[in-house]
Amino acid sequence: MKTWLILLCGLVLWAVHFFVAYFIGEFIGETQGPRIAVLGLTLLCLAGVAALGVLLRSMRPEDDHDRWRRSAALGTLAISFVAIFWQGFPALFVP
Amino acid sequence: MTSETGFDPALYARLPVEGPRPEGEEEKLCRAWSAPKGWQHLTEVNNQYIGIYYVGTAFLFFILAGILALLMRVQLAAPLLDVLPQDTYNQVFTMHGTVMMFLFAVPAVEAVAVLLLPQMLGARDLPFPRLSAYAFWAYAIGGLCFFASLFVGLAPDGGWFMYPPLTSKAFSPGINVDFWLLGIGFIEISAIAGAIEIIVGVMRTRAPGMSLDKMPIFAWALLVFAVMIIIAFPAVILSTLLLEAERALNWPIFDVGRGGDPVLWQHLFWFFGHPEVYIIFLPAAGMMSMIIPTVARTELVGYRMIVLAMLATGFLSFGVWAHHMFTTGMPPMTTGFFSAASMAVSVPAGIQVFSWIATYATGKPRFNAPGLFTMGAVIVFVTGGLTGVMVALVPFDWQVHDTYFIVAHLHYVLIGGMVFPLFAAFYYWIPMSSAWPLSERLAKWVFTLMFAGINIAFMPMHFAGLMGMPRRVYTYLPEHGWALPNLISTIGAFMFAAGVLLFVIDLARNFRPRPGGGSAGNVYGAGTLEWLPSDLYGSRSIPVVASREPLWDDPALAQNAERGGYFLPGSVTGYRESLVTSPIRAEPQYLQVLPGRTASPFAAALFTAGFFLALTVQAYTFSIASAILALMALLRWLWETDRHVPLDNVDIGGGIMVPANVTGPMSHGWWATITLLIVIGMIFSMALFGNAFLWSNQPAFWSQPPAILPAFPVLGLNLAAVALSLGARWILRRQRQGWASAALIGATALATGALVLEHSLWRAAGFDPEMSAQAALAYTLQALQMFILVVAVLMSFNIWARVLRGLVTAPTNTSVDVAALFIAYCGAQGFVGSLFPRLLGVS
Amino acid sequence: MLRTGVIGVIAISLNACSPTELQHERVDAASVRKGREAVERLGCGACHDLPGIAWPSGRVGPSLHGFANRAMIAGQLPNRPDILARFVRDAPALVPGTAMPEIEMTLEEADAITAWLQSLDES
Amino acid sequence: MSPEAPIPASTASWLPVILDSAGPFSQPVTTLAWVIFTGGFVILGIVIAALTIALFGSPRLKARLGGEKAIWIGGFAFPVVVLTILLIWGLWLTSHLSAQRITGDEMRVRVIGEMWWWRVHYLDENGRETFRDANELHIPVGQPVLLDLQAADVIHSFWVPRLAGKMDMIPGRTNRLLIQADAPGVYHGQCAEYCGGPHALMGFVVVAHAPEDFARWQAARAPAPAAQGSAARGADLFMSSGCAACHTIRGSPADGLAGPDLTHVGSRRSLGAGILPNNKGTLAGWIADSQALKPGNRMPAYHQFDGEELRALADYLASRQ
Repeated sequence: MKTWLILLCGLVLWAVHFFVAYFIGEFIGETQGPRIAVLGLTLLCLAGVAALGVLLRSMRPEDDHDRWRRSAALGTLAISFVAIFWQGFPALFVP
Repeated sequence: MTSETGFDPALYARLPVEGPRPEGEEEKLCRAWSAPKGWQHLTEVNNQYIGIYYVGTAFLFFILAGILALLMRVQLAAPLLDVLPQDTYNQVFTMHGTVMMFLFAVPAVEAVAVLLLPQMLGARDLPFPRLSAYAFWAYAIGGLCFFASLFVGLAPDGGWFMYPPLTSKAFSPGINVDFWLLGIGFIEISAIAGAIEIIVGVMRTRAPGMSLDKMPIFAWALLVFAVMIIIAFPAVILSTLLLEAERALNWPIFDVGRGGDPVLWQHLFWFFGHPEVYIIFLPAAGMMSMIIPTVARTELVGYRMIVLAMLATGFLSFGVWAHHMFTTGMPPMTTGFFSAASMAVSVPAGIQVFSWIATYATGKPRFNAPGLFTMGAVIVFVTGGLTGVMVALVPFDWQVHDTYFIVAHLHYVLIGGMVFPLFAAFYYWIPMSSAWPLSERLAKWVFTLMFAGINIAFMPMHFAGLMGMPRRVYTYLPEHGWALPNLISTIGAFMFAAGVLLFVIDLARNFRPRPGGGSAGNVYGAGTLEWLPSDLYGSRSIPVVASREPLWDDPALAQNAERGGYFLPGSVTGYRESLVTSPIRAEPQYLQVLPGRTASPFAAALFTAGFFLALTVQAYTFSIASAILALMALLRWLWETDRHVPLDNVDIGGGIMVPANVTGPMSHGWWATITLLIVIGMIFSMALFGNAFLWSNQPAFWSQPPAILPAFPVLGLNLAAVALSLGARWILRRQRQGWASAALIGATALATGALVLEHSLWRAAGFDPEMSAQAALAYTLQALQMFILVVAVLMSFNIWARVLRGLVTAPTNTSVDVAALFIAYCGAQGFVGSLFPRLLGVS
Repeated sequence: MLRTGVIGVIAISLNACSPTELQHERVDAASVRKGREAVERLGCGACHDLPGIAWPSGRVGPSLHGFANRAMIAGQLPNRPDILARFVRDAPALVPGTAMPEIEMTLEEADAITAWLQSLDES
Repeated sequence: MSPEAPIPASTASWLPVILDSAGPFSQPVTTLAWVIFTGGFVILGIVIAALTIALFGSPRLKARLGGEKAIWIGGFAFPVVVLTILLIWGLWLTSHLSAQRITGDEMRVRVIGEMWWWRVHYLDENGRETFRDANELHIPVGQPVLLDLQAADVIHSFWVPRLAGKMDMIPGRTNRLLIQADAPGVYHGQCAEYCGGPHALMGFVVVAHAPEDFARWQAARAPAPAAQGSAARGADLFMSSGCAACHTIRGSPADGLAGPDLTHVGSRRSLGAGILPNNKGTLAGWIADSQALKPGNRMPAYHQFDGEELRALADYLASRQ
């Protein structure tokens, strides 16, 4: 379980961000309020990814498998960061 | 070195065991894994047979759907031709898409998985061989009958996406659409069965030492693939159920006149439909990542990046479904989320492409048949990927959506991302199961024709699309100037077909299937376990894996494995058996006894297919008879599971002892049940989404749902069911088998009572399923609950019967674990299913 | 009414008839091309199956394949350019019971269409 | 006869229609398209060059490509930069072009997709219907037109490539689309969502007039005067043969709603939903056997008329200007 949490944490954050943003758009609407909510959520999730990055870097791997796990997880965090970042754009650039 | 299960990895040093093997060991192994004769081929469950049948059938559907494509290309070669009349054309294009997606692409990769995965992982077979056999037979029988509907003019004609209301009873009164809904629904079951098999197989049957970071990349790809199927396919299962309910029972889920919404179908369909593209692409990318290192004679560059790219694809692809719906009038910010996710998902694809290029650059690439196809695949796939980024831009998509530009885009992606890799895989792995490899000389021709063919066929379609040619048109008027690009496309299509034909000829000349030996062997000099010398049982012994390319890093490995120096060199129990290992670090956990030949999967598949087909043509008596026979076959199958082995600990090699009987969260049965529950849970969640969607989109038709307070008994009964069924495991621990089975039956009864009460509450509140989509969806939740409760009843009485026959071991037992888990889930689903629709009040 | 029309036309054709004139004249390529364009623009294919024109392709009127080799227009009038040019513009004036309406076109267009029809030689 | 100045039948250039924009709601997409096509070719070139180097390059060049750093640059950093720019551009355009940017000054028309033709209702500024037409949309040049898009049966999609992107017509919903033409002309459109049967033959035309011509065209939308001569006979046949059960002709007893409104059928540029030229000949051909011209359409072939009756009907319809 721990391995999967480490490998997927960034992507899970992305999924949370995406689906919450989608549900806000689909079920609440696109007025100013929801827009700001999406932007806030984006900042929160980006901060979350950054925090996870710091946490992962501070972990001391014991063997090859752990080292591999850590570097792959950092990679998924990088992709998740970009994806969440982009996901915030619609709230910013679609006035 | 850390350990996951308490197993000491230092024990691996004992292997390989030197010295001669005991007398009769190999004979015992061969006896357990004997080859089928005559009719036994229908009852064989060994993956080496099922895998070959499976790949062959999928390829047959590729050819059939390809022939349909050629017919369409002939019709469109010039304006206003009359080769295919309008209604025939509409059936043909629907079938081309449907067959390629559902009967070729997904089954083909599952087929390759069934054939290759055990060998690649060093397992004797997948953990549920009968499930693979069932999945195959269901698919083959169902698929062929489905295809045959074309010959009687009853093939579906609503497009592979089947949008209502065109596919509703009002506009498609014939049974054509029912063929699609029931046929595809049935084939999905087969795909999901295969996916469960693959997940548990990859997680639990890897050779000892094959930790996640040493897993062949194809196994990674299939793991992500199978998890995606588990999450995505329930959406299409639910949507086909809903549409069939609308057609057969007049439940107006997509009917705007009674509060339904056709856009709900689009959400559900594309929630499956877009991940589907990555579901198809990922395994093929996994094949590419296996083949390219061998072709380039070096290890894969960026292994971990490919893994993370696949994981990222698995997630991101679930955020892109509505990019098929940019023109439905979705509000701009929401389209933006999907546009952003569609951009994001191209990043992992880019990582994989550059990993392949880096691998070529590191090694010394050979231009043999698999090499050529992988190189061609890179170019074609990148072209399709670039147009994919273009259509992710909402304003550009507004123009090219539903035009031939999209037809060009998707064929570049699917041919570059799936068909070319699959052909590379055919050339690469055929020597593993055939006495001879395919001809390298002909391969050059096959590749040239196919590569030129795809570009000549599909490049002009970009232009036709830009010129305004919509998709799914059976003809076009000369005045638009679409004649020239269409004529060129037709020529290209026939070149592609000529390439495939040449391949088929080569296949007929050189392919001599040899399950288990007598094969051409490792002709390309690959480094992974599937190239170990093998027989029907796979490798003679299961090696310890210390690297990603064990055959390259330990030249003596093949010889030592063949000699029987590693794990399980014989059969301890005399049955077929395999080793179950831990999910992360693949430490040996227990010995699994595999089932041998049995007719029940074939019979179950045959009668399930009979059930669905008879339902389609409204032969209800025959349908019910088939259902009963299918059920009997399934029960017989169920009865044979969970055999107790009268051994506690067995020596699997080098004096390493593992148990032969394991229950609870460690067992593979538990894992499969969890996976199955995720599938059911996804179907259920999608139905909840449908509820919320209609509540938000059709408020004018929404009535106040029944109150929550009167539903408290329903909620309470369901919670009690959860507690009681989980309690059954606790009771069993006290050696009281009878009481445990009684608890399970009781829990089922409580949940059933809750459902009956729930139903009467909705009835009492005046809701009728034909009245409104809201009511229809509420009753859909109850119908889903009823369906799983029927299964729960069967399970709990099965436990009771097993108790009576003394088959239930105490203090723990896998059958009881599985049933308890399932029935507890039923209670939980009943709870949520009762609460949720009541929360969606009139605002 | 019908009878007088037919008789009149027959009379005209008898007067003008001579074997050499049954050979149609050499029509110049430019007017054939113009005629073909006019036929496409007017949509004559809505009723007739026309050689070389895929669309439209109706079945209400007779097929016009090899029209130059036909002896009669609408089974009643001699197939001569001058009559044909009048017929394509205003068929009911020559054949009162016909289903073919008068079609709005210029005299040049009528001549061009005649030229095109006369070029449909399948012998 | 017709009050407006002649309109060029086609103002199209040699370019494919999507790249041949004729108004402000398609022009920015055309610009975007040219940029992404150029960029796409360049990137494809780079990938092919990289592949070529990987396969045939000198060891020095190959070494540069053969590592995780190259993957990070080519597969991650580069796409992220390019896609960030594209995404912002795309999102900005989405909002700029979408019908949410309505000012209220637009001319308004409701277009309803039918199997397999188009109902066109012209609306006043309050959204009330002024008059009806079918299969043809007349708009003034240089003025945005707001379309309310609906569907009567199944899903259709409204698409005039030279004027704007497409928008689906979905039962139970009203989608909105802005279009505008900058020059007088005839712009072809086509249903873009598969709607069964003869979906391929569901076209229509947008006719853009100079503003003063448009005003004249609008003023001329009164029903044509009662028919004379052969056309009067046609009118009787029209009423007595069942045509009136499906078609409306304002100013006459015909008030059927199943088929296109024929009040002004004689002035339309096309027949059969944008697929045939319109004159007495094609009218007669369509009435007698529309199934040969557009198989599967909802109008049966009328075999019962003799030649004169058919011509009378065609005369009558052609006179409905």
